[in-house]
Amino acid sequence: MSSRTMTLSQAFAEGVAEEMERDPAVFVVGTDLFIRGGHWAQVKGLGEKFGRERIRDAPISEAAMVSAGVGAALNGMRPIVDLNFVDFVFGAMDEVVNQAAKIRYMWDVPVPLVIRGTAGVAFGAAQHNNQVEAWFAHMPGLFVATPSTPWDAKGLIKSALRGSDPVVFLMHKMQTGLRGEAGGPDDLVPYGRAAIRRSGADVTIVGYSIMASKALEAARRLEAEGIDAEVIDLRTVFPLDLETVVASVRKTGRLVVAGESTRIGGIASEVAAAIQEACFDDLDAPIERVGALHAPIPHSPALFKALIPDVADVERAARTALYREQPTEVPA
Amino acid sequence: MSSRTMTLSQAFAEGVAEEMERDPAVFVVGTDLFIRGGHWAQVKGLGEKFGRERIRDAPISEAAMVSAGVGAALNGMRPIVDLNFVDFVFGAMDEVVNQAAKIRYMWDVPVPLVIRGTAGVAFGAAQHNNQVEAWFAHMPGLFVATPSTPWDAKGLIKSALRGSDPVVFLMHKMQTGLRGEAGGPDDLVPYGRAAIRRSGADVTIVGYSIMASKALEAARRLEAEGIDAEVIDLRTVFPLDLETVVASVRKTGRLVVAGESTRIGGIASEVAAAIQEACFDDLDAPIERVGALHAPIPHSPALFKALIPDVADVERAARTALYREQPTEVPA
Amino acid sequence: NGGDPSGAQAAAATAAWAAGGEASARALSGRPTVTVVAAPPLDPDRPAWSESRKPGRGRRRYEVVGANLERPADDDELLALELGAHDRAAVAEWLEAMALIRVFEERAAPLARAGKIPGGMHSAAGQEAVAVGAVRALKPTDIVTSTHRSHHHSLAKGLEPAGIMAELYGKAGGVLGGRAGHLHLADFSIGLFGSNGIVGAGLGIATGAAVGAKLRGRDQVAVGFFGDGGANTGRTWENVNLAAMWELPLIAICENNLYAVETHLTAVVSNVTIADRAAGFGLHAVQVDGQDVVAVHDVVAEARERALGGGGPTFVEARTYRYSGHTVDDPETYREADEVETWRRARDPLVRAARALEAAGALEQGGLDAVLARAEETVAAAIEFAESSPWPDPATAADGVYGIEVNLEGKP
Amino acid sequence: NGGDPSGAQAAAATAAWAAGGEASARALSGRPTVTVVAAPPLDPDRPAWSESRKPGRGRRRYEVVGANLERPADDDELLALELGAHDRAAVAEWLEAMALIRVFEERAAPLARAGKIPGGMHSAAGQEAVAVGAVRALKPTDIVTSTHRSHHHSLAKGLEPAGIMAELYGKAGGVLGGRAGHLHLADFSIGLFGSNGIVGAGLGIATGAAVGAKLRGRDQVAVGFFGDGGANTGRTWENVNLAAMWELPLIAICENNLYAVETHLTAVVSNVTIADRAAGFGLHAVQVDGQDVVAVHDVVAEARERALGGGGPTFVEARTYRYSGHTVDDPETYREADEVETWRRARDPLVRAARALEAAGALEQGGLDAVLARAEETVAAAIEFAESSPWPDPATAADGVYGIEVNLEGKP
Ligand SMILES: Cc1ncc(C[n+]2csc(CCOP(=O)(O)OP(=O)(O)O)c2C)c(N)n1
Ligand SMILES: Cc1ncc(C[n+]2csc(CCOP(=O)(O)OP(=O)(O)O)c2C)c(N)n1
Ligand SMILES: [Mg+2]
Ligand SMILES: [Mg+2]
Repeated sequence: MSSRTMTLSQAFAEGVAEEMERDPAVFVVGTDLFIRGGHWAQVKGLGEKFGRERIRDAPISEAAMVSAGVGAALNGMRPIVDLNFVDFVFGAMDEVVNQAAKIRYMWDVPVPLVIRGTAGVAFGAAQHNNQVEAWFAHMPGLFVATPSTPWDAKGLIKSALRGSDPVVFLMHKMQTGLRGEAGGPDDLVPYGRAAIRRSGADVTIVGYSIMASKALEAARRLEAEGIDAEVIDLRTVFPLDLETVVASVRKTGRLVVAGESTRIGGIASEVAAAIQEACFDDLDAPIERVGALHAPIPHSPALFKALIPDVADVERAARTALYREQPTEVPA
Repeated sequence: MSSRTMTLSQAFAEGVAEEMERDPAVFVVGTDLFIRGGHWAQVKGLGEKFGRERIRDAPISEAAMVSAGVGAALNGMRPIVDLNFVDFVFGAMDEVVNQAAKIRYMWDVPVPLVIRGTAGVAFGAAQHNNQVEAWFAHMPGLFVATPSTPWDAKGLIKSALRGSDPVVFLMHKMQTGLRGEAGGPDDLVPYGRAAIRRSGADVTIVGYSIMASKALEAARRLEAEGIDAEVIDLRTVFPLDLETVVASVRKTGRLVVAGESTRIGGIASEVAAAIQEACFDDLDAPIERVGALHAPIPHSPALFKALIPDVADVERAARTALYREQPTEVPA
Repeated sequence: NGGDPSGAQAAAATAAWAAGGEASARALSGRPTVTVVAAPPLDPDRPAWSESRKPGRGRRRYEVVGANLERPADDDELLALELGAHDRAAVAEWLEAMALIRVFEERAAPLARAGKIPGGMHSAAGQEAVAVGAVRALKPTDIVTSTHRSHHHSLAKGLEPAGIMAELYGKAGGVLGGRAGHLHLADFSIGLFGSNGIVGAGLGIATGAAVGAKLRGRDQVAVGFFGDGGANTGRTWENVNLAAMWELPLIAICENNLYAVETHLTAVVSNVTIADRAAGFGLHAVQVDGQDVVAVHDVVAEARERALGGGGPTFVEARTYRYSGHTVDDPETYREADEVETWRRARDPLVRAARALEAAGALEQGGLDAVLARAEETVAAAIEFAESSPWPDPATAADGVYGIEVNLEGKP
Repeated sequence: NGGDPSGAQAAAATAAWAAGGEASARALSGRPTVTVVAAPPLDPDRPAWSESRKPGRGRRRYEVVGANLERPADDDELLALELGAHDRAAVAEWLEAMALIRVFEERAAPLARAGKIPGGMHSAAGQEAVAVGAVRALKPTDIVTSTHRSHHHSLAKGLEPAGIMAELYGKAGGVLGGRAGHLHLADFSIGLFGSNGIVGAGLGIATGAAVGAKLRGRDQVAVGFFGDGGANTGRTWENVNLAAMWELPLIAICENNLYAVETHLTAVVSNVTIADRAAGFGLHAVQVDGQDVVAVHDVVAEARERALGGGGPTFVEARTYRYSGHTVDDPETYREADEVETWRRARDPLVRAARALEAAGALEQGGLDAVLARAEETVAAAIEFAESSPWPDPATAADGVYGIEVNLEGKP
């Protein structure tokens, strides 16, 4: 593997460090950052490098952390507010939604702010496994990054730190340690541009965050059955790169959209709704949505694994889209 | 009109009063309730009737109001937390999402709590016109009521106050003064049961809250063009009564779903995604979603009226579903 | 023994405890022991603003500045205010500024009731001295954030009456093209970092702006206004605590006008004052007569010095009163009309300043009328401008949501 | 004059001001005047818990209860605690309860590190006296809410070790079938209204439970635990204020163990104590030695009396210390190992209680070992139960989200 191989968290930290060197306005606010480098090593090593002023530990005051970020952004800074688990954003929701998201529209000024949170389902039970990417995608004024590779984590945080809009940056718990190649100082990843991870002719599988990875794995397995799947990683759930999906569906005529969050009201539904409209005459089968049942996440692994979609669920949905298998209750 | 004709707010207040008389556990917490009866007269007259203990004014502390409601519900009460504008829920989002919504699942106890907020678009600019029904519909553990008639406002609040799950109860700013007939003490309206407001053969128009009313008006106007539209009012956006919509689409073969909130990630997308799957072979045209552009709501009426959908947008979408008109940018 | 007459000592003990050092106030062993953390009275004759002091060392709870901060009694006459060493011409300009606010609010109110100002408005009539006294103690480069009651702060900070009035109308000529309205007035070019429709949120933005000022090493303070009602939201205390911890150049000004919509202060503040709450967070706290423009000015000027001297933030509870209802179409069933009359007669900030200037020979007898007349002209012109300004172009309604091109339709 | 030696007077003045009555502490006219709100020292010899007092009249800032609340110095020997008038057998039972917690945490920690307890755990070793002292001052019908550090509260409230351990394992035999885990232990049948994964949220639920108790006229109090870190969230102060305003039967107990994960108290609390913050909200506040089970018990017992006597809520800052890292796999790079050793040697709550019982002849010399041995047996059985308990049925994963039948699939 290339010398640029590292974990998703390391790639994120590298991107932040590079931008902090480039731009003195960039700083990070959150808890357990300076000594520990964050609970997912997302800013590991930056404390010694940039000092307590720029790697700034705060009291457990999420509302104040985010408002401090918003106000600082309006006064010439480029803050990253690190919320630890994204679940703690609920205590700062007004600051995100009524302030950060709306200020450019109301006041015609840029709000260069990143709100980072660790998302997705893993251990931690109900209150530490909320899925909020669909919420933020529905809220005008925010961008939502959902990287599934180290390359994208670095490229997307760098773009966010050079942009002028608030970005909710979500890193999946199960992927912060994911290893892969990361780009160099100038490898930015744009917002609203999906990546075709695998090209195929039979069925299009769209995913984001961990489901992009699971979709790719499903495609590999489907190959054995002679199913040639095209896999698209949305990379950002807002903006949504619908054009790339449309082009693919025009080719395959079949679509599976996979998200880890509860199906009802999820990103997969938005993609399905838009594509059925744009590709009505191209679709040879209903669009299949892969997602979780409408339930909180329990503590016991024996239980939560039954709620969230896995690779087999994506495979099953693809077969269903190809009329190779009757729909079963998803997730099985 | 019948002697039971009243405004939507009066019907809500009547429902609350009846349940407060029935059940001493019911009480209301919020601001400006006791003297004023709420800024939309939603509990007008209840202060004198039930006293300060049960019509309970609180400091401007939304988080404490909701946690007070959650804890009281767990200790034998049936609180209504009145948040005034639903926009103020952001300051209590953890209490709604991580506490109220998840407690039954985590702890196997009922949480008979109503969180009332005035929603929808009107005057008040960006921070007072958030659309959050899709957020709460995506969050397991919550019910979401979106009445469009006095009858439903009364029937749904009564059901909520006899149920055992947390309900987010949304009343549209432009409809609190809407007049219509209200039911008697025993006319409850169930959750997850849509109402067919008009039956028709050519196209199905689904709406909720104010868009249910606009859909009905659109249907009346379309009649003049010889278009016979069926109008379905969802009444609650969680649970969603998809069965009623499926039955209608099997009949009409065409579907328009209308919500006032921004189209991206809205309830209309969820309905469209589910129906394209269930009715793939029944649909003669793409499902049309009517919604707002992805922008905050501005102060000037000249501007916000251009962002949100009106009756003409629903008509246009219906014609499009009938291939009578090319799609135009919605809203026009 | 456990008796501890000095809060400083207790604070030191706390610090020692936390830091692991010897306790300075260690009690004799053997319980029970009861200690109380207390502060000695200050010399009442020492001026509040002339001595330099360390912030929030806990030695005192908070200062009280002003001749009389009690609510006026029914038979009270107009309370005098003292000009102190201030340049009379400066105070005369403050009076002009207060008069502009008063007239703006009085002329705008009926326009809101008539629907000319969509969605109504919150009038700040009666609270002019807080805005003018505070803002006149700042440099133009300093930052101010405001609340739903935004006109007095905005006018004091230098926003043009015509631009505000047109904004209230929702017209294209408004300072923000009619998008923002009276809830969201802002002009970053003059340091007005927005008025906010969410109670307490403006203080948060001021706190963040103070973070920026500190990290950038700017000679700049941020002032965040909020109300007595705002003193009940958690975000207010999170931000006050953050400012105290980070020693930010923040001045948090609570305009305590006794009411939050129809909720009276005593229904939401228990046994203590709002300044007392603030003192509990360890920053310097002051209670000031908010109807005395000079007192407010002096307290804020001192707070600015303290902040820029590295002394950290200051919390100011300004006791004031609103003459209008919560909104201009508030039925006001929650207070007696003569309560308003008493405040007008005994505490009116314009009349108090005018009387003091007259006494000092800096304003001719009855000179306030001329001042108000000039304000009437300005406001009349502002209304004229708003009336004649065109409506914004509906085609622009969705512009500027993002800094880059984005599909806002959800359709490919 | 403006000098005001009595907080009570100042509070009265505030009330008078707010109510519009004559001011009791009106200053002489002519400014400047400086007043300070202060409280006189209490008689150090008066027992903290024997006198009845009105809550939060502002007369004092807060009480300090305990022989020595300072952090131990390196050379400190074990600090004695006094049994006072307590029945020795009762205190001996408290020691048993504390020993069970200590052993439970020490045996569970390696199981968490080994992955037997999915997601790890937060150990409360070192904080036993706060949980046991507080809960033993309550009636079984009283309500307790806990935090992410939940085992000591849960065990003290009477949750069975086996049911807890199986819950931590995520097994079907857990008190909540493995759904809740160590972050969300609860048992409403014994008044344990949940441990909460969100900092400060448990206090909110206790506040609401206290509302219910009050409205239903129940002879019941609610105790909400949270940490020093929790004293920084806005929701904590919103709830404290609400409880003070509504005079709720709430006891808010802040377990100040000096650290929030790796953030030291002094990095987030400025110049004041946490009890000082609370006093600013006008409710009765006490600071107590959290390593003295008797002192904690007495303070909470008094608070319960106060609450049920209509005296309103009490805020308790219990100064304690955690022996483990934040989680049991915390690298603990933020503190010296000998800091932990010093606390164990000089302040251990079990040893202190044992020594006092020995001195009183209620425990034989070295009797703590026998107590711990009994706890070992109980915990060993609990682990055995957890190990042998089956996994929950995956088919039940989505059961019980709602009280009625609902389509959870989003497909008709
Ligand atoms: C978070 C939040 N809750 C409630 C409201 C509704 N509201 C607007 S102004 C107001 C009263 C504010 O009172 P105060 O802070 O004393 O300011 P004043 O109106 O007296 O200037 C309330 C409750 C709001 N805007 N934001
Ligand atoms: C709202 C919120 N923010 C952050 C966290 C992450 N977190 C869990 S425990 C903890 C530290 C809490 O410290 P403290 O309140 O002192 O309790 P202790 O761990 O010392 O018992 C933090 C920051 C959380 N659970 N909830
Ligand atoms: Mg007020
Ligand atoms: Mg702690």
